Amino acid sequence: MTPVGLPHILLLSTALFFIGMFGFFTRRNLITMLMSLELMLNSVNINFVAFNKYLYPQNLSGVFFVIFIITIAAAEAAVAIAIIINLFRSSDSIDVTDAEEMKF
Amino acid sequence: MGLELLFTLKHELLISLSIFLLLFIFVGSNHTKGATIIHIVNALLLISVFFFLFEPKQSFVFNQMFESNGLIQFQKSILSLGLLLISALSFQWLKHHKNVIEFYLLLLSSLLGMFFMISAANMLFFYLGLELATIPLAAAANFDLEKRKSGEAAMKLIYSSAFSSALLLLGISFVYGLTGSLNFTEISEKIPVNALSQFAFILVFSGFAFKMSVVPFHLWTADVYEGAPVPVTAFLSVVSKAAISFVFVQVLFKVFIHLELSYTISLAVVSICTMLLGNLFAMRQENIKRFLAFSSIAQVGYILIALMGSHEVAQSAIIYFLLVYVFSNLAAFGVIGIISNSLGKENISDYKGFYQQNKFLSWALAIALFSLAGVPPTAGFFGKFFLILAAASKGYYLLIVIAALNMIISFYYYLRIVRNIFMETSENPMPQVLVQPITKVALIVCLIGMIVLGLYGPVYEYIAAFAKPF
Amino acid sequence: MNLLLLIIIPFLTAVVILTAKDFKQSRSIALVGASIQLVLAFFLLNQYQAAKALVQTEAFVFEQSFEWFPSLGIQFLIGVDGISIAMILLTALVVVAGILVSFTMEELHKEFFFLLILLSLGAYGFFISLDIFTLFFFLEVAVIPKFLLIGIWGSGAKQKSAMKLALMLMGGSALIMVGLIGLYYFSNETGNRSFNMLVLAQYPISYAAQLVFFPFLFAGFGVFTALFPFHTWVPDGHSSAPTAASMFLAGISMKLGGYGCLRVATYLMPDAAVHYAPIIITLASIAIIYGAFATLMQTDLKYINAYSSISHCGFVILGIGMLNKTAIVGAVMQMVSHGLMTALFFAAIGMMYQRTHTRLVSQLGGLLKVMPFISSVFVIAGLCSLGLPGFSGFVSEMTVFVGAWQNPNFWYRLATILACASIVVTAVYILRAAGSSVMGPITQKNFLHLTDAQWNEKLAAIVLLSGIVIIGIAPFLLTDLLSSSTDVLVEKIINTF
Amino acid sequence: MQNTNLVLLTLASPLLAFLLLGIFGSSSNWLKKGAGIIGTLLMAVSFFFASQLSLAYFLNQTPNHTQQILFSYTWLQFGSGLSIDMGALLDATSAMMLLVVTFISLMVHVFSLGYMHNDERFASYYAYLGLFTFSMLGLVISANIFQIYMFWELVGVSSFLLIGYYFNKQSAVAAAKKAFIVTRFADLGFLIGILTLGYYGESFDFLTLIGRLSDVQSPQFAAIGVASFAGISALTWGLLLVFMGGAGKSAMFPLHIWLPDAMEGPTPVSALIHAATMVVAGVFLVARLFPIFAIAAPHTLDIIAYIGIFSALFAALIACTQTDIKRVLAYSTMSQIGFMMFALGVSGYGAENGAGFSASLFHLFTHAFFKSLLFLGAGAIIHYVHSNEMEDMGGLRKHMPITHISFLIACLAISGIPPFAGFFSKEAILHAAYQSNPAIYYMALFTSFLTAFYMFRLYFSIFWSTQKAAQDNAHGEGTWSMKIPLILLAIASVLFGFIPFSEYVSTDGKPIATHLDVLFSIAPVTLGVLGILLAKQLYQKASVKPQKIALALGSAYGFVKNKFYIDEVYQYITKKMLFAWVARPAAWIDKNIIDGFYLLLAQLTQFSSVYIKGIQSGKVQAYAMYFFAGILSLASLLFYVLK
Repeated sequence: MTPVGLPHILLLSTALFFIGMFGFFTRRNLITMLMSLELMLNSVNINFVAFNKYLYPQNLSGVFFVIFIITIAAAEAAVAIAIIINLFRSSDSIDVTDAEEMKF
Repeated sequence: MGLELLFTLKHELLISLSIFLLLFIFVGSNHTKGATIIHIVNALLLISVFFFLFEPKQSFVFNQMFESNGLIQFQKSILSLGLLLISALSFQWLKHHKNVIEFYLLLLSSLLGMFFMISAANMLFFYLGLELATIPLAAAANFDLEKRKSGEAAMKLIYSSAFSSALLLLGISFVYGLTGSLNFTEISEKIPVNALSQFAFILVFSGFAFKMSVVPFHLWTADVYEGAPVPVTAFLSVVSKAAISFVFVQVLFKVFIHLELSYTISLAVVSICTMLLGNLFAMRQENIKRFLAFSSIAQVGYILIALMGSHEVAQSAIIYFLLVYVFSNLAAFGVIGIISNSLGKENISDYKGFYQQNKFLSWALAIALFSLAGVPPTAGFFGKFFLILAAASKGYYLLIVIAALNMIISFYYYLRIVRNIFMETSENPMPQVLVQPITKVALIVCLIGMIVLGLYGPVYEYIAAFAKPF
Repeated sequence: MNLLLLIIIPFLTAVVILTAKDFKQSRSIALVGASIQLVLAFFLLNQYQAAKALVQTEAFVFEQSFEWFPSLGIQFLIGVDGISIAMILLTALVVVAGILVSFTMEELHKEFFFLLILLSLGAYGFFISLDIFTLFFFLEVAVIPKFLLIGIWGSGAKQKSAMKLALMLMGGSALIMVGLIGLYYFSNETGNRSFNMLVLAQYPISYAAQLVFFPFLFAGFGVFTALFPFHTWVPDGHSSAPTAASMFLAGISMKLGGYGCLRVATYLMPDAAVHYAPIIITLASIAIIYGAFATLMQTDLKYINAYSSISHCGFVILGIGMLNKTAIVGAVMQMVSHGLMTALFFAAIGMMYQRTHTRLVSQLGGLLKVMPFISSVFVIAGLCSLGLPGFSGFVSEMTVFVGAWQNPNFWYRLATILACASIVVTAVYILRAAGSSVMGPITQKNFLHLTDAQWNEKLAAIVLLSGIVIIGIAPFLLTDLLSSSTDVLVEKIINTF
Repeated sequence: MQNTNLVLLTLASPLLAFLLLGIFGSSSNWLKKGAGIIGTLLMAVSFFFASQLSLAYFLNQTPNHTQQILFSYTWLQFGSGLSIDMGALLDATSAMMLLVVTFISLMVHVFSLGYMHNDERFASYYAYLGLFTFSMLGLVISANIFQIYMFWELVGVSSFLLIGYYFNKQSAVAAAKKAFIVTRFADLGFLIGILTLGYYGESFDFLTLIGRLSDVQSPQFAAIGVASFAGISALTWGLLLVFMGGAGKSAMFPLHIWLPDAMEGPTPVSALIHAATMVVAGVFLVARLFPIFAIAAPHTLDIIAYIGIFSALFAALIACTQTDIKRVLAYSTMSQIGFMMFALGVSGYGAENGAGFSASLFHLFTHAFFKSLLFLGAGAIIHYVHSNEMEDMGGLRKHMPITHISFLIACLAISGIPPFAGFFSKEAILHAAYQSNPAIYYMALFTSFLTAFYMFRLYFSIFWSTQKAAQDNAHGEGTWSMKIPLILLAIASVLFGFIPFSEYVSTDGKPIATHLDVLFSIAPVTLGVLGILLAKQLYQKASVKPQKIALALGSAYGFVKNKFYIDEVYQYITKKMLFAWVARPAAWIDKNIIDGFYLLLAQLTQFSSVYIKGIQSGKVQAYAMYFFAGILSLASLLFYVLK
């Protein structure tokens, strides 16, 4: 049994990224879309950590980056949810297809 | 050391100070009048505008993560000026708004984020700055809480920007994987030229492209511009775009210098798309904010072709163009904001016969549009000419021809509005609109800026003096 | 003489107009400003001749240079030679006349005169520029006033015409811009980059580069001077414009293009000019003969003059395309002559329209009886247009013909013959227009109560007319002025051959 | 006084009249009233100086009449060594022309005092007359071929103004336009001819040009002979094109169609311009360049001769059928100019060979007097009966005795009856023709028979025949100002034939002795008398005979009466062909194709703008997809381009 190496992890993160992206493209619920986005960000986190661990173990910049990403993702989610709430107030819906008023 | 740190971080410190001031003194105190707050913030911003004159020298702080030099300080001043003008131009709207403090808190935070972003010498710092600049804007876009369009705009902005952040981060992670470093200088030294690095570059590029509204990453722009309140739209369109363009120049010329061929090809493709689509969409718009959104997309196309030219000319041309763009676009948004706020009219057809009652506003809007179109004697002419001159410096004449053709299309739609203002007559034209004195001053500053920046050569020379080989 | 005055005075005039209180004030300010400028133009002529007499040199005189964007090698460089002085005089005359015929403006008078003066400022700046960036700057300065003048104060389908004009002229500018940038980067590749015309002339760009960029510049300026097939803005633009704007457009603005074709395109890229000469000449001949025939079918007086302008400006292009001294002198003379003549024509048409409220040939008739002065002016303008000796049209056209005939190539000769033939067609349409509008029986009863020209209109006509007649009777005055300056141009071309 | 000053004064006085009356005539009441007097006085001054100059030239010189350049001033310098020089060339031809033009013009000025005095635009009329006289004088003294072209055009425009003098009359305007445009078309040829000759001769100056191109040794002659187009040498082209200009002004077939219509102008104008002076400019032009024609390209002279005789015959035939008296006179003018033209055509160069040349100019000289007399007489008649049609006249000899006598003299003169002036000049022409080309001679003989016939047809119809009712005119025959010119011209028509013309005017300036060959004269004189008798038979009394003959001739008569349908052919060419097939399509193409192209561009842009609007669908997920698609396509582009 081969040890888990960088390619495996990258494969995982790629899969995760595209699952997130697929979710973002197809879900209609704004909250679910937000969750899909988190998935994408997390896959990036995995990337950073993996690169740090396997390729550049001498410093921790990748890991630090991940911490910041997590923080900012939280902030982003907070603002996004506030916006969703406001949208829900005005249209009684959190379906993304109900927010297509402006186009062309 | 301490004093030097103070000078290096003077813009950031001042803005932070303003934010704290607002947070701790005014939040919750109901008896402070909106106008007072506005004047205080304006005064602080005015100081920030002139900061670039003091001690503009090269220095690094925060363990080489934060860079400052004369050019960067000048750029920061430009951004401060942008916000100052927006604040002055939307005085009427802000004065009666109950959430004026929150408005400033959001925009000042965003501005602070931009300052960090510009000064970043490290991917982490850049990312932080970028997010700090973006997230408050999503909240600000939703500032008209009761308007549904405003909510939709904010939603589109935050989702699109989160999506683009994810891709940008993926790109950064690849860059990190390839080089093991987040520092700009180190990345540029270590980055290999292979398929993966090019892919990583495209991802990072897309992140910038998103913020700059480059086709095909631009689709959020028009919707957000239309839905957001005019001052926010103005901020998005001018300050935010200028900030990211400043960084883009640095990143392309500094970090990805070894990928010059890749970025040139990418730029060639997207710049053509950007000019063409921006123009084609702008032609057809009825909502004037949406119209300006597309027109600003088309303007970005010209910046992109300049980026393909030789570095010194390109850098100074772009900064100069953005400076001019601040004045021109803000004058346009200023007039539109005044009308939107006092009459609630945002359609191009509403401007028929505008000149009958509002002479000053008409001329301000017309000159702003001329400047955007690049007609002399306005500075827009010089800005655009220099961009194209820069693009030609490496011999991309075909692109110049395409740009020139696009300028004709853009001319059509700018003149369309001028035609409505001056030539059409309307049964019931817009009544005379009261313009606040401070707003008038701001408009006059914009007009002077639009005229003088071009005719008075030393402004460009000042910028050009910063341009140096990367 | 300080050439900056030529820009400063219109600028000050424009600024002062903005402070005017009523229509009378604004028109007087404009008139005074324009008159000062006219005096200045004659003073310049005088000074120029004195300077020439003092130093026998062919270079530009009264040069002044200011750094503008030194890091890009852009200067504000001005100076004049005989050709530019001729154009400046033309501009000054047309501006004065244009203001004189605009004495009955009801609304937005300040804006009107402001834009008129701004337009003239663009033209003056253009003619004195020796730096092609400066030149391009002034060229474009003049575009927006045209757009607004037509769109706001025009008649008929004014908005459409204004749009069309502005877009086509901007298209021309866009082409010019590409050409300028090409010149900038390909000239003097090792030394400092510059837009300075004298430097560019000294270090001409390579033949291959000339072949690429010459068409851009020539076609770009060609749009301004109604080069076939870029002429379609002319009929609509001219006919929709208010009288003064028509005069400016046809009298000055179209000349910017001709001057640019000569001074920028041909002077800086002589090799390409030689290479493309057959195409230029073909287009010019088409414009001349086709413009003339298209005029035959027009029924509106302004359209007649507009189409005839296409035909007449074809002579300018033809003269330039022939690339010899006589033809080029002829081209410049034709510019001056056409400028004066067409302005006079538009002035007369404007005066008639103001009184009769129609410009259709079929509705006019017998005006010579009720307004002899205006009608005579109309007929004289027509006679000048068809090249009657004694008027400027004759000398300029003949100079072009004699120059054009110098080339014994069959196709060149054929082009010349076609151009000559156009003067017959010109006679046909001019006489048709004059025959049925000012001559013939009076068609409408109310024409009988119309009044003849006011003093200001008379003065306007006399100003233009004196220019036409002086050139027509003493063409040597003009050729002496142009001759040495043209030599400089032609020398470069001859070196090419 | 110096000759230069004399010439300048001769030209200056009519110009002064033009400027004075043209600019101030409409505003000053005083000038309006006195216009006729001022114009006439200035004309008299001009005549005085011109006659001094001419007489001095003819009488005080040695028998060899040299060509003198009185002055020359470079007026317009072209770059290539060519220039237009304004100058005065005095030789026998121009001296003679100066005299003729000023004298006839003076007569017309005087006549018009009475004829036009009720006209409201009296001042303009005299202004135009002044302009015309100035231009015509400038034309005849021109020392440069471009100078002559300029005055040529000026003459054309003053003719236009005078024909269209009654500008409220549609037909007058149409006639003026026609005259101008037809001659303008001819001038196109003239201009190209000038350019050709000037280019190869390397000068526009008459003397230089003639000297070079008629010298077989000169390099210029070699150059122009070598250059050719369509197998014809440039010299021939140049000369023929110059002749085309002359043919237009002189109403030679087929460019004659404007002349009959030009009779719409006031009758004294017709007398001046369309009889005596302007229409002979073509003859003058050929005479001016005669050495080149005769020495360098004699074959061109044949063409001129045939065109001349054909026009003469053609016009004479038409003249027999016309009923408008001015039109009859117009066709007779055309016919007589045809005589002059073919006389030049049959002439050679030098000494006796040049007899035709002298004869031609002699006829020009005499014709000027009797033809203007005819026209002025016609003017007096029209003044009296208020009509141009022969049917409205008849039996006028008692009412207008002076007119009658002078008209008769003129008719006799034109018919070539001795001892009137026309006899001598026509005799000389026929003699020259006989010696060089008998075919032309016989045709000319027949034409002179026709001339006598149609002139006396006119004469008898007007003055004899039956008296029409409406002729008891109160104002009588006319004022003295109208009668004096008639008398003077009649005297001239009688006496001037006796001038030994060829001793003064000849091809090379050397006098040719005049001689009268009585035997030779029998044929033409007999034919002339026969023509008169035939006319007397048919027209002295009102009868149906003419109609009968006309009926007998059937469609041939109609064909001639309708002027061989030449006008209709022109109408067809211009209206149907040029307008319908060139001008209309040009305007159409301009509006629809060229302008349409730009419109199409604009619409395509608009269309594509609408077409792509679906990209902006409003769906945030679709935006993200486009985003990602953008990344993928950029990436694949890079992979593809950079391997």
